[in-house]
Amino acid sequence: MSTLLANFSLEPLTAILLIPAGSAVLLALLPGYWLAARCNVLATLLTLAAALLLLVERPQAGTYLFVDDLNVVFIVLSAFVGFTTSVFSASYIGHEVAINRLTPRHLRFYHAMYQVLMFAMNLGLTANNIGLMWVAVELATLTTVLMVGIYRTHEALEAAWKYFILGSVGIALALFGTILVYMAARPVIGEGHDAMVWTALIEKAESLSPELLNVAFVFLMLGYGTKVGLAPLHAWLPDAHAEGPTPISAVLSGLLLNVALYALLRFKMLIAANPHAVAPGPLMVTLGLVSLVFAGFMLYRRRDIKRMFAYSSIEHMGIITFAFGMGGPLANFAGLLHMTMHSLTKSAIFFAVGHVAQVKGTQRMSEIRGLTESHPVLGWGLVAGVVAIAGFPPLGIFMSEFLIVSSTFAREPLLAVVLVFGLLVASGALMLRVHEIAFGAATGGTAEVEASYVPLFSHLALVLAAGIFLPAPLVAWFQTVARLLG
Amino acid sequence: MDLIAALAIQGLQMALVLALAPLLLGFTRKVKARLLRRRGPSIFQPYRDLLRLIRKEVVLAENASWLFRSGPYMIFAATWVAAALVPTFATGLHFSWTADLIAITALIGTARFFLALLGMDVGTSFGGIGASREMMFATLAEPAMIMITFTVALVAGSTQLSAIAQFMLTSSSLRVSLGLALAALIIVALAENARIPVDNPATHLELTMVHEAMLLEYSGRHLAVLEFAAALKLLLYISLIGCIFLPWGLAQPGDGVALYAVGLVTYVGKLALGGFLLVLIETSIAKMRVFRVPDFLGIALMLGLLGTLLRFVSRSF
Amino acid sequence: MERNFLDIAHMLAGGLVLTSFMLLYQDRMYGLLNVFALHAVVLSASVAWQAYIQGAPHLYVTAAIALVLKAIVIPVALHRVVARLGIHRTIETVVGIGPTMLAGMGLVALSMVVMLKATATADPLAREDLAFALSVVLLGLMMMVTRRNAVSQVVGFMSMENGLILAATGAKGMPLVVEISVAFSVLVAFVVIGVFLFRIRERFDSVDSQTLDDFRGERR
Amino acid sequence: MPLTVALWSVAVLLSIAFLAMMGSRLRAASVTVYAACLATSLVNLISAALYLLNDSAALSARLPIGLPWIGANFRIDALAALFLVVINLGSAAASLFALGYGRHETAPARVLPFYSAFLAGMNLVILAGDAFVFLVSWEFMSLASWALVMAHHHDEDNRRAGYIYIMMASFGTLALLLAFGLLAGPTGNYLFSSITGAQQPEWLHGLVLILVLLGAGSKAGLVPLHVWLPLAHPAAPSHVSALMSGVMTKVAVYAFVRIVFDLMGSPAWWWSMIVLAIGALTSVLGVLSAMLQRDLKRLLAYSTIENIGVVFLGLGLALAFEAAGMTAAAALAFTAALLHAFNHSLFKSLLFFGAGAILTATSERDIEKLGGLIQPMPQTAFLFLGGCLAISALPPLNGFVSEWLLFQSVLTSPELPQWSLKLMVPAVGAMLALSAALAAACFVRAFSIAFLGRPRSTAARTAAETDIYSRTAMGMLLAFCLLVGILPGPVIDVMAPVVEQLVGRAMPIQGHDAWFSIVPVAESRSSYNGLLVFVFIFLSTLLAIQIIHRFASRSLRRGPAWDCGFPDPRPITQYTADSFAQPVRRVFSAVFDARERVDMPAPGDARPARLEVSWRDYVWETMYAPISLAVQLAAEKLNRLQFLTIRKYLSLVFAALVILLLVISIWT
Repeated sequence: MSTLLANFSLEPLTAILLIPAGSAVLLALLPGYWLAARCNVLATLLTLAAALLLLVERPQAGTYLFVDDLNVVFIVLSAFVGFTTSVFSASYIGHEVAINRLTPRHLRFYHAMYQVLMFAMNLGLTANNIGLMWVAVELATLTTVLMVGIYRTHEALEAAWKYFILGSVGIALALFGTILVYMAARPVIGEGHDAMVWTALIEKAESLSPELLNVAFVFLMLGYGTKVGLAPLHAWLPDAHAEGPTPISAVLSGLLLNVALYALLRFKMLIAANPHAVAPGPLMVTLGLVSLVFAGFMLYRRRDIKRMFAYSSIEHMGIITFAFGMGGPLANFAGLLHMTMHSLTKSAIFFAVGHVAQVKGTQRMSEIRGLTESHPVLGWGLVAGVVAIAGFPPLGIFMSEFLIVSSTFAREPLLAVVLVFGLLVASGALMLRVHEIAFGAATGGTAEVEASYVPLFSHLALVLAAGIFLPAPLVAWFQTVARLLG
Repeated sequence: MDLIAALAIQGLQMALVLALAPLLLGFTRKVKARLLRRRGPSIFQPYRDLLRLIRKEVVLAENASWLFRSGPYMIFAATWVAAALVPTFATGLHFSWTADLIAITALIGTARFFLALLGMDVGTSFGGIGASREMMFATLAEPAMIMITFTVALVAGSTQLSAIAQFMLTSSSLRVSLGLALAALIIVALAENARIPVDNPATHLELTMVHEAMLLEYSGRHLAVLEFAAALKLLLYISLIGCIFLPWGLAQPGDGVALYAVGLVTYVGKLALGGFLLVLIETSIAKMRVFRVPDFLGIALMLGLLGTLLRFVSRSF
Repeated sequence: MERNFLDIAHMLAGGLVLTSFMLLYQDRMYGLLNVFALHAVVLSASVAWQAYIQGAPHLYVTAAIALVLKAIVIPVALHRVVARLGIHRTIETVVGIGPTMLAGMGLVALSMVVMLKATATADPLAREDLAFALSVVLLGLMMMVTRRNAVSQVVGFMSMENGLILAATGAKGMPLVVEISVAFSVLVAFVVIGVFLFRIRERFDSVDSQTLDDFRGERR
Repeated sequence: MPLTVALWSVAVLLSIAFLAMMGSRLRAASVTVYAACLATSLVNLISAALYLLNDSAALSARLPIGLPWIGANFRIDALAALFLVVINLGSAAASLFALGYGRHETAPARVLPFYSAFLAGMNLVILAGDAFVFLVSWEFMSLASWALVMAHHHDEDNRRAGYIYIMMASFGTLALLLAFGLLAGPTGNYLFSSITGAQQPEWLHGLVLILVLLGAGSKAGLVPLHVWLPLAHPAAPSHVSALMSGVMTKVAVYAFVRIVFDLMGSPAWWWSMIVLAIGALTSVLGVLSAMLQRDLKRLLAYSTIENIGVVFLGLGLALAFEAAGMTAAAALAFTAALLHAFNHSLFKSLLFFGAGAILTATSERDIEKLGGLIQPMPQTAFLFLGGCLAISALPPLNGFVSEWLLFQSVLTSPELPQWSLKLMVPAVGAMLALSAALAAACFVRAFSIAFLGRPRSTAARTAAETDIYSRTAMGMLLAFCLLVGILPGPVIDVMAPVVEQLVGRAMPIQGHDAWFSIVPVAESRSSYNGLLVFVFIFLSTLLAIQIIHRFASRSLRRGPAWDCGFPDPRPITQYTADSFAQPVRRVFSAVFDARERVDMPAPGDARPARLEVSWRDYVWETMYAPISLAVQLAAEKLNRLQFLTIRKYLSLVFAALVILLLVISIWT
């Protein structure tokens, strides 16, 4: 495979960018739904293949693109989740077209935007130039804004508009932060491109002016923090998830939040490498705990199933930010592991929720009862997903929560108690809702789900496997990055 | 050679206990009649009653189960074993090591457990009254009995009755905790044997009887066995008080036949004294309302607990 | 010669902050759009002057883009939108003009303190530029927060982006990619806003974001 | 060897679970699953017992799964082997019982896979060698039992019970997680072997004790954390409730013993104050609540709480003696606690099997609607009666032996140096005696209302004896109860290595006494011979029967019940469960604020008279209701943040930015 690509002079790194971009253009022209969906799946499959190749032979760090221990895992993860979501979206959109909530004209726009989103995320992950990373995240935001508004209902428009305004403000702050980083780097590295190249920045990090880095990190934290969905800046996330098509919610929750947090981690590495700069820990810890406890309580009053799981994403992003805020090799390793597990589990849950919404014809939880009765496989899949996200062993998320809580309690007992309180409140709400949805006498439609459950159960299988056994190379990568993160 | 002698003495004790139980009952009824200025039946009347009952026909209720018919023997056996374990005329008998005071209390508990079940078996409301009240008394009497055991065991350093009796024989000092234990034991004895302040043994007045209510459905040989068990229980409590608090005259293991005879005589004397005192108490107090009895038994529990606390606090009490 | 170059750059950046204050002061829709056009003109002037000082020709391109798009095309389009939607009467602010101006003062003071302390080592021109840019950004953000009308919010957003362009040009030698991206975002913003405003107009017959809020998720 | 056998049996159980998930539709699925579980449990039981009997040296194994850098560690030592025996004996009995009981299961697909997963989880907890494996298997056990509690999910109370159970379980796990976090320290050495070695400050161990009491205590059912137990245990199918009550609570006891006695080494004296207080409170409150219940399985669940209180009493005494350096007394108390835990797993499973048998025969759990079951189901009645005798701690069965040992250990405590303990131990002894007496009253009530008297409903009238498997399972357990009751000496000697390992000294060897009597401290102090007591009772019963049958008349006549001349065959005239409990309820009314309201209609008014009995569960009202109210209130208040306008959300972002800038400018 790599020789094939090589003689096409297509390095895997450039391949994961060109394939989505090219297929976006192609899909914009393809009229029919059936062909477009298959093409979309094929494109994401090729991207996944290219990403897997990156695991084998890692290219040199260029000025614009580079691959290191941190982003290789997230590239493969987003390629894999992108592929499984495209398989899910093929059947989901097929059903949406059947009940003509979406006209064929939309589909061309939808598939093109899907691939543009993939391109933007891959670009964001591999960008070595912090300006290029900003543009990629901005592009990803704009595509998801358009996708959220695709249904043209009142709520969808309101959600998209809110997402656009808050997203743009966030991105503007992030840009200001990037400019400040450039200003800090200019006297040390000199003007022009190489003051924006991350690999150069990380080497010279000690000599950058600490005060400017502190202010920059505040703007970056608030800017990219809005894209991560942390508590005071989260307002766009629940409505964007609830009103957009479910595949987009899966990708949004599973990948886009990770890409934004990945960008934040890049800057945290810079700050961590500079001893004089003020430690970013307390800021991230406070934001993380506030999001965790806030989202935990917001879960109780939710009526829409997708909005509930959106708040669960805010909660988990809070836990991850808290872990990185605590710092130390153990907590950072747990944070990275939690990011991976959360994106796999949350996208699996959204697959299940997508099927449930289509079969039961509604997203209101009060109208869904007895799912394990009417659709046993789907019902138990959703229960397994929720049990995983609530942090029950033997699934993967428990391992990261185990490491975070136990390492925190030994250092900061009070923080750990608040963390445990948040976890308990959140899992209380999630289990309460699952009890209502999955058990009791079955109500609503009992039509069989014609889509395949492969994406849903492949994710859950991966999470279960990770809960029991972590492959050695993955552990090695995470440990090196954990030390780097400081 | 001495093994056979020891077994013979143990057998003598078991037979003695059987023989004296109805006699004790007859004696108490005789003394009670005398105190009430009546002649009263002869002291051997209980023997005649038992023989009469044995020869009478048994009338069973339709829905009486196998438990109803086998229960009485179980109760009689448990009470008889418990009574035989309490030293009467001699300490250190061959089988005295099989069970201590706690085990004897528990054996009485087993007997009471079965008695309550028999009361409920036929499903009559009077059986229910008797069983529920008996169990309510038990919930307070048994802890009181355990507290008394603790006090006595802490004083004597052992829960074996023979060891306690030998300790009481040797050290003659009067102790406050022992006094409390004696008072508590008397209260528990009255409650357990359904004597006057708690329950009237003589009456068949439906609403007041507790012990009798459980035996209501019984007739013939089963009733005889149960009456015998009740008599044995009375004898057990009196010989228990005698053995712990009036240990004089108990023969030591390995003494001559004369000392055993002296032990026997003093034991019979103790029974007579106990019977007389019991009748004195009965004729001087009126029967309590049912829900005054928990407070009465509560006093016993508090006395026992106080005694134990005093022993825990320091050696001298 | 060097001295008055810096003074002119300071004057222009200060002028931009002043125009932001004028934006806060407006309570008529048309007035708002005209002041926004002025805001864009001052921005392009300062960018052009920066280009002249730093001798970086690409900055002239940015100045031109800012001038054409932000000073002419967008105000005219928004003007027509406002006319068609018939919302040119008053803009009701949330807090009232007086307090917003005071808050604006506070924000400028805050950005001065933060920026000057942070950039103690950098050269004086960049320090001033960043301080003014931050205050324009904060004023733009405050405008979005204190206005109820969707169009005025968009204008606030655009003025914030002008602050960003000022900051970007102030950072000497920043690669062109940033300028294009800022322009790119302005372009898309215009397209999206236009599309949305028309669609919103279709759906709700008004642009007041008050009615928009009735359709927040799970409201019914 | 036993460790590999145990691990392989866990693997087999998990594969059974997986296969059961696939093939639960098959007709013979339930029989094959239960038979396979029975076989695996027996194999595990025998290997653990053999290990315990001979050398019982600690063995450990490491698998490359689990936490990446320390792998998954498994360990078996004397303590683990003893609890493996308890668990596998209980699961073997439950599987045997389920062979018959399982046929009536309405939704086998929801019970079979989780049943063997539950067994695997329990075994794994015992074998765990490091904190991560321990907590994963602990929570996996809770998850499997939660799924079993939700098996009959159509019933609203079962769902509510399932929810409360899973929440208490995750609370317990998080408490244990914090405890292990403290023990492992910031570097995160989660291995049990390295934790025992580590030197840690005194206050840290105190805090860990509190956390372990919260964690293991909530699973065992100690009083403030017991509310889920009477809801969840009855909701599960009977053989699972037997496992949950009889065996899972013992896993919780194992967790407490492993962490407090093994990992934390020398205790401080004030630890025993807390454990004794909680144990005493649990035992009395548990049995008093059991006295008020009408649902048979809830009654048994509350009585589990009482017995767990007694076990923790023993453990508290052991802690007190160990802190005071009195190792002989500590060994006695610790052996009493372990023996009571073992006994409880036997007779509680037996009683739950009885309840299951009644449930299949009458599909009724409320004893008010039963009555007279001794006629149609004589053998079940006999076995249930045996269970009731054992749990009421009456000789010659096993309940009395552990109770007797506990009383002996209370008697050895005047030498304790601390004044507060001197005053506390007698009170604890009194409460222990009170709870034993109340247990007897409670089970007289349960047995007599359910089995004796006349049937109160058609279901009770048309009941039929249960199948052979159930009765053999119950018979086996009753035989074990009798065996332990008669020959306690050998059982205590088997436990000696466990006590030696954890308390430093074992009880004196009981084996060499000729007549198998047990002598806890010294010959002179006290001894008890179960065998002779049983033989004496048996002989004297035979003697009495022989004498009576030789001399007495043999004639027997059936007639209507005498009932003092008011023969009324209607079952309504019988005593009911509430009326039987009325005297005890009135005596202890303060505990539950029990009130009786009689509504007597005026003469001539045709309205029926009504007697309403009401009591309050103070623990629920003072602890759990406020917490859930507070959470709902907070959720309500915060919910408004979902419905703000875009402008308000922007002001949130703006405020955050301004505040952070202020902080940065002030701080640096």
